[in-house]
Amino acid sequence: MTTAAATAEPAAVTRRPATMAQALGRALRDAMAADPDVHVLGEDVGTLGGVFRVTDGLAKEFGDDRCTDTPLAEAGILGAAVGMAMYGLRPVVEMQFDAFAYPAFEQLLSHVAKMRNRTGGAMPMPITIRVPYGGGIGGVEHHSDSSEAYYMATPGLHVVAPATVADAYGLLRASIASDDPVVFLEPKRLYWSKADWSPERPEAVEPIGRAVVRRTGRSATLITYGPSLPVCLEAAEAARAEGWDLEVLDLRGLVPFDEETVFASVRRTGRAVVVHESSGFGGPGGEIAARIGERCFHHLEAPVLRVTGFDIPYPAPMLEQHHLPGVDRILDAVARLQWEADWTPGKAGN
Amino acid sequence: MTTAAATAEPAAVTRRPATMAQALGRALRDAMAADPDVHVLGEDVGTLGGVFRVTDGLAKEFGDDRCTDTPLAEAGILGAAVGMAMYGLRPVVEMQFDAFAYPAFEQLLSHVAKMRNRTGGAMPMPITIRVPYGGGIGGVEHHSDSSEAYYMATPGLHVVAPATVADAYGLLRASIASDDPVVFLEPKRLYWSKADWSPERPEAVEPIGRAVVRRTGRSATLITYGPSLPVCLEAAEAARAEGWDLEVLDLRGLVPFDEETVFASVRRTGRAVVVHESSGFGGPGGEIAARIGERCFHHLEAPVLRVTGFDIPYPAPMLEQHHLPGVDRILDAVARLQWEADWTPGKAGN
Amino acid sequence: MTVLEQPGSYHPVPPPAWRPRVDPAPLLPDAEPHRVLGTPAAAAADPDLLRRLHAQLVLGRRYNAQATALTKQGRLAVYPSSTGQEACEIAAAAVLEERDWLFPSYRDTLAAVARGLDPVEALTLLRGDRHTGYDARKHRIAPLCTPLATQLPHAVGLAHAARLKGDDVVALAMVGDGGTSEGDFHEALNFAAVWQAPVVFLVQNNGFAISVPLAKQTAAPSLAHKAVGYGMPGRLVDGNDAVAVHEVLGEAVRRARSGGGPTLVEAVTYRMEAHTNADDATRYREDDEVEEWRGHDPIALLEREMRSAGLLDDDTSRSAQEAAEAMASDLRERMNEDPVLDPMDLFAHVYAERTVQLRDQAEQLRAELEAAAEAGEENR
Amino acid sequence: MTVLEQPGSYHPVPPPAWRPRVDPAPLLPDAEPHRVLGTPAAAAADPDLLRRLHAQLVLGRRYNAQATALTKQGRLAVYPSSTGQEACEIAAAAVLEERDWLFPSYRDTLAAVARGLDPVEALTLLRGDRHTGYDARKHRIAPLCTPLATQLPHAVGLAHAARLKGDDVVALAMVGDGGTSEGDFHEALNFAAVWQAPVVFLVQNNGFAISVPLAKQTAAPSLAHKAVGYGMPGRLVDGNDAVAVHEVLGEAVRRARSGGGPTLVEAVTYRMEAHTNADDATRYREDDEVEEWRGHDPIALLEREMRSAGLLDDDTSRSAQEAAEAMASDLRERMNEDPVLDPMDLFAHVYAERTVQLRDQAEQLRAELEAAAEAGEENR
Ligand SMILES: Cc1ncc(C[n+]2csc(CCOP(=O)(O)OP(=O)(O)O)c2C)c(N)n1
Ligand SMILES: Cc1ncc(C[n+]2csc(CCOP(=O)(O)OP(=O)(O)O)c2C)c(N)n1
Ligand SMILES: [Mg+2]
Ligand SMILES: [Mg+2]
Repeated sequence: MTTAAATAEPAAVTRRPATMAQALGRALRDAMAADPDVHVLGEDVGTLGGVFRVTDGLAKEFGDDRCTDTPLAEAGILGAAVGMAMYGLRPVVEMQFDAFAYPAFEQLLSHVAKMRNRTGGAMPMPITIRVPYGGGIGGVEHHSDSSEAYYMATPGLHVVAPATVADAYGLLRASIASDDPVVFLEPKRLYWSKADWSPERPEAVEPIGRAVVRRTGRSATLITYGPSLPVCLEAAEAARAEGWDLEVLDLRGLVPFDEETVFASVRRTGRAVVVHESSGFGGPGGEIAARIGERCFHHLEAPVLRVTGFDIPYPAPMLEQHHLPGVDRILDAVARLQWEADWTPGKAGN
Repeated sequence: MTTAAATAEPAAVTRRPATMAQALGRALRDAMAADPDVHVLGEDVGTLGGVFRVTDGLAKEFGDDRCTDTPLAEAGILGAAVGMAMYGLRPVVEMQFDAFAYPAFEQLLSHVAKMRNRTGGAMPMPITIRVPYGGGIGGVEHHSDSSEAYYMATPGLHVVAPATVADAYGLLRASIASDDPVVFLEPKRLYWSKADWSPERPEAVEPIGRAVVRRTGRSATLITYGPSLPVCLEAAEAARAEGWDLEVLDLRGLVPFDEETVFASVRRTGRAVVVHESSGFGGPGGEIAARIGERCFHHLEAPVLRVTGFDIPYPAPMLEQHHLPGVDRILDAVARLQWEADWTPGKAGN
Repeated sequence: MTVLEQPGSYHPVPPPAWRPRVDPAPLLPDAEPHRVLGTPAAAAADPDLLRRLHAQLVLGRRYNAQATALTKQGRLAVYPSSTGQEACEIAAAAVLEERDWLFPSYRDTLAAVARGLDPVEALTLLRGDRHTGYDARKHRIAPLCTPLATQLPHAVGLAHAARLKGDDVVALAMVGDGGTSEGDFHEALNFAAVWQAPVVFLVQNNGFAISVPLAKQTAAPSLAHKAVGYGMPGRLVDGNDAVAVHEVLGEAVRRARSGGGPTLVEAVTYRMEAHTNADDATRYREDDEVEEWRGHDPIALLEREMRSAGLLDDDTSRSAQEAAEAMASDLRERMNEDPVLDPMDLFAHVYAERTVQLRDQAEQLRAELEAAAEAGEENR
Repeated sequence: MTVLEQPGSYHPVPPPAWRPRVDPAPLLPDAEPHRVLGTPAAAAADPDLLRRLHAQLVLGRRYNAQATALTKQGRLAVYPSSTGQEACEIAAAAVLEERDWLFPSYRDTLAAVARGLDPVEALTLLRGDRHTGYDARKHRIAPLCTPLATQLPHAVGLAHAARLKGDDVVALAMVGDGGTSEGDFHEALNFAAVWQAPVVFLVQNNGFAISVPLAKQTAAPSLAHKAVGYGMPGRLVDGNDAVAVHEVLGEAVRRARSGGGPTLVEAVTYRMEAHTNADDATRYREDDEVEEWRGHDPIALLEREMRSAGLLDDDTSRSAQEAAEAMASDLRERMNEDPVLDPMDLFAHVYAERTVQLRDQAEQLRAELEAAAEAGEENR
């Protein structure tokens, strides 16, 4: 499935700072240029270029029929995309915000996720559903949900979440190229994050479902994805002062789940902390920690801990910093990884 | 929150076989009789008495305004229930089948679950959402989903699942009495399960969120709820032949999660297997296993294992027995709980 | 400065942005359902069409009876009969070209059969050995749809896609009266009208959604009156008059094909049987009503017309019956064979490529099956 | 036996089950939006009402300007202005009794303020210190609703509940033109009509859903034409004519109160500002259109009428302006105070009783806050 995004190498490539939003837009543009069956649809994606401007310029370049402002109805959008996919198109749907994907859940769970299976493989659903997700942007209620738990619990969906500018491009290209439906979670607060990156020679596209070690370390593994990656990297830097050499693993999504990379890292370090914004209870961290517990049992020097959003509805903007997993909370968790050789169960009872 | 369902004790109570469906119906009846604010609404709940006959007789006894056949629209039903709750009623909503609750997910996630929080406590949502769920009844597609992962990942909801006739009554009464929204998962294949039970003196109602040990044992703990309880009890019986004395724990739901009871059991037995019908990946078992791993780490003699449905869309009726966790699969898992004192990591790599 | 003194011209009426783009009058349905049979218009009907519709109605009735019988023999898990609604079912198939698409609901296996699908394939879902029992792409019949009204946006998207690709394809989507209450119905019709997609929506108003009668489902003058709210024509037709349904649907298909956009057709009919074999209709309706509708039976209506026009002699009638019997006995026979199933199929179509986790799970199941087979061998 | 020979009587037309329960004609909106200002009917309007509406319009305009200014000062996270739509906002509040309920969308803080809510409370959500900034039950104003159209079924349920309890309560629910495309709009209107619930649905058709113009939202003759599809009256009104909106809504409220069921009102208006302060309207619309609508300004329309009727002298005008200024400066001042927040509130209202897990998490946050406070002390 690996696609070389740019085959001919230009003489000189200047890598300039680009934002994640720009890289995503470029991925859409390149995918549309490469394949006339790729269609973008959603609310405000055309003339306006999307509320985050990710689809800026697409309607102008490819016309309203390729990048379409739909009526305001998410089930209708996704349902129409299902029909388009039945006819052989590769729709890319934008849900304006995480919580506004909920009206489309019946279409997602009962059709998009199941159609290939329902039809014995006759009707694959090469649909990419872009969902700007997560908090940290001061959004009022219903604008900051981390909804990945719903998606990952739904067999038939892929769940992808980029954390870097280069991955935003590469993973979105790979998702659009996938013959299966992908829920593509775009961390809102990283839209404006920048990296040196060249639209003329974007990195080669890796298949989805491959985790990557963003920072090697020996003491413990931080496992994360999407918006929490920069926080984990910052925590790993800060941890050096405490004498901890932390490995940071970017899952780049949740389905397919790259257990090989995860297990290899944890077996090496013997300790792991899973970090994500989504609520802890019933969130992705539970699955990850359980899987590590099951398959790396004898390598673990300490329980796998989780640093996550609290088990509460997403808070109002002025309180969100208390909810989001931050550097201090991650370091606190690392400190609780039973570093003393003579550690015995304390009052926590574990 | 404990409510004595029957205060005056009748002279002689005959306990006759009753089905779970009958006990649920009785709970609705008694709740409606006790509180005029309790209203039942849904598709076919009135004249027909529900497709599973749980609401049979309610419209006749309490009138169409108390037990209402609504138009066929789940978001509308739940949305209307939200408005009714705003006005002080206690709506009990029936979703006809698990997958047909999906159209109501936006109302559920963005309003029902969040309303108390959104309004600083001014607008609680005492809504009970009854969802006939799970497989094993030979239902065609979309009629056998185990959707509890979605509910448990949503802060603000309670998630309750009875496994016995007595609990069906008691937990439904408690759920209706709760000032918070409860997703009440009724295991379809246990609707016709029977127990000696007296509608004249139904057991006192326990608060929701209390797990119960259904069978004590010393070798390992089977942790389950809803439709898998009878399977686990059967497995525990069968395990005696292999020399295993299994404890069986009925969670009776997922939120609130009774970690005290779970941890106490696992710390005692040192081994645990979580069993449920829902898919494994991203399913409830991940949260449970992770939590045990985190808090019972030094008590565990073996990894916490999970026996669950496969990570696939629910299969067609003729194949469902291969998907559902059965006695053999549970015993296989128990056998893998590293019973040999000299156990060392094998090819599985854990 | 008061607002009045602001620069710029004064507009006593709202500027034209809001103005109707279409005249509502032609979008409204007639007060009475369109009928042909038993009216003077019937004389103009093509005799060949009548004969074809008749043969299909007779076959459809027999198909329904046979499928219901198969539930009693345990050969179908469940069957939602379209007895009494055959005129809608067969007309829906008859108006489509091979390149067109049909989007049936769970009740519309007969429409699929009338379109040429093998009845055994049409009934596979309801037998329970797999989900969709036919190649949906090959037959251009979307999977039988159970979640109500969710197939309607699919039909819109497919028709829209075909139009964008320059293909001359119409999609016809079927839904029940109950299904019109779902949000997906609304969203689909709105998308269709805004996109002027070549879709025809056929609502079979059979009076009930399981036990819930139409009066508890809607307060509208008719379901066809919903169309004007989307800016598409709404048509009301006697759903038991096969010729009328064929005419109204045919016209809607032609309009769609010629770029005229979608149409909503409400066919007034009646579900003669219970919702499915598992349902008990006596709990919620009177026999009187059923009997009344028996007098408006689609086959009776057509036969009366054909006899009076001299188009139906005993021979024709007999040969229609014989064809139906042949289909039924073939169906019975083939449905009595146990389907051959491979449990490993559970993992075959979840994704294009199996995930690591699914590979592990497939291995687990294979091991279990092998162990069970071995145990079986030993016990022999 | 052919079907024809079956026993029972023959019904050439479908039995009456399907028949319209209502005459569609009175449910259809007029072709032109109802207007009072600038027409002879204006002469009959109650002068007191005009003065009240005028004072509120002026106040509303000032409120919108002030709230927008607060976004520039970083005192509001975001503000969706109702400038240009004030007539709808204030009329919606004016037609309700205290016991009635208002269901506003995110754009309708002005309606809440016009109903008597403290503007600071109305703007709390948009400032960002908490979600709903007022006691929704006390004020009978449902929380400002962001997920589009989801408030509509709430209004139906509440109105229905009130009626079941024998209370004389009407619910008025507000939604935008874009919101009418959502499934929840459809389901809510259908429930309301079937239940004959005392609800009024007010659609402010302001021409846009963020960047999407009405023509891409619907192909209907008007949004009010959707009403007939539910069996309720649809009314079209000039949304910038405060007197006309007041009249149409007032009539709908009276109908609801007297058991006549729901009404759908489409008010034709225009969003003069961008969607919110964060939006750039120049990307999707021409200044010409905006200017045209400036000539149909709700305040200008009313002032012209009042002046020609001798109802608006400089004194009245000045005192309206002064009241508006007083409100604005009070609002500015109070919004400039930093709200006092307690992070521990995060756990206060998730459930009636905290779960064990939430107790643990609250303890964790408390410890963190204490540690941070201590660290702060030490650093001083
Ligand atoms: C979304 C959804 N909700 C509920 C159901 C359960 N259900 C199956 S058929 C049915 C009644 C449908 O009535 P109608 O649309 O009139 O079609 P008919 O059965 O009369 O053909 C219901 C409620 C469903 N299949 N999908
Ligand atoms: C379910 C849902 N989808 C998308 C959005 C994002 N969104 C916020 S406002 C808006 C446009 C609404 O337009 P309209 O209903 O006409 O109301 P207006 O803003 O014009 O008052 C959109 C798409 C939302 N809030 N809710
Ligand atoms: Mg029906
Ligand atoms: Mg608008």
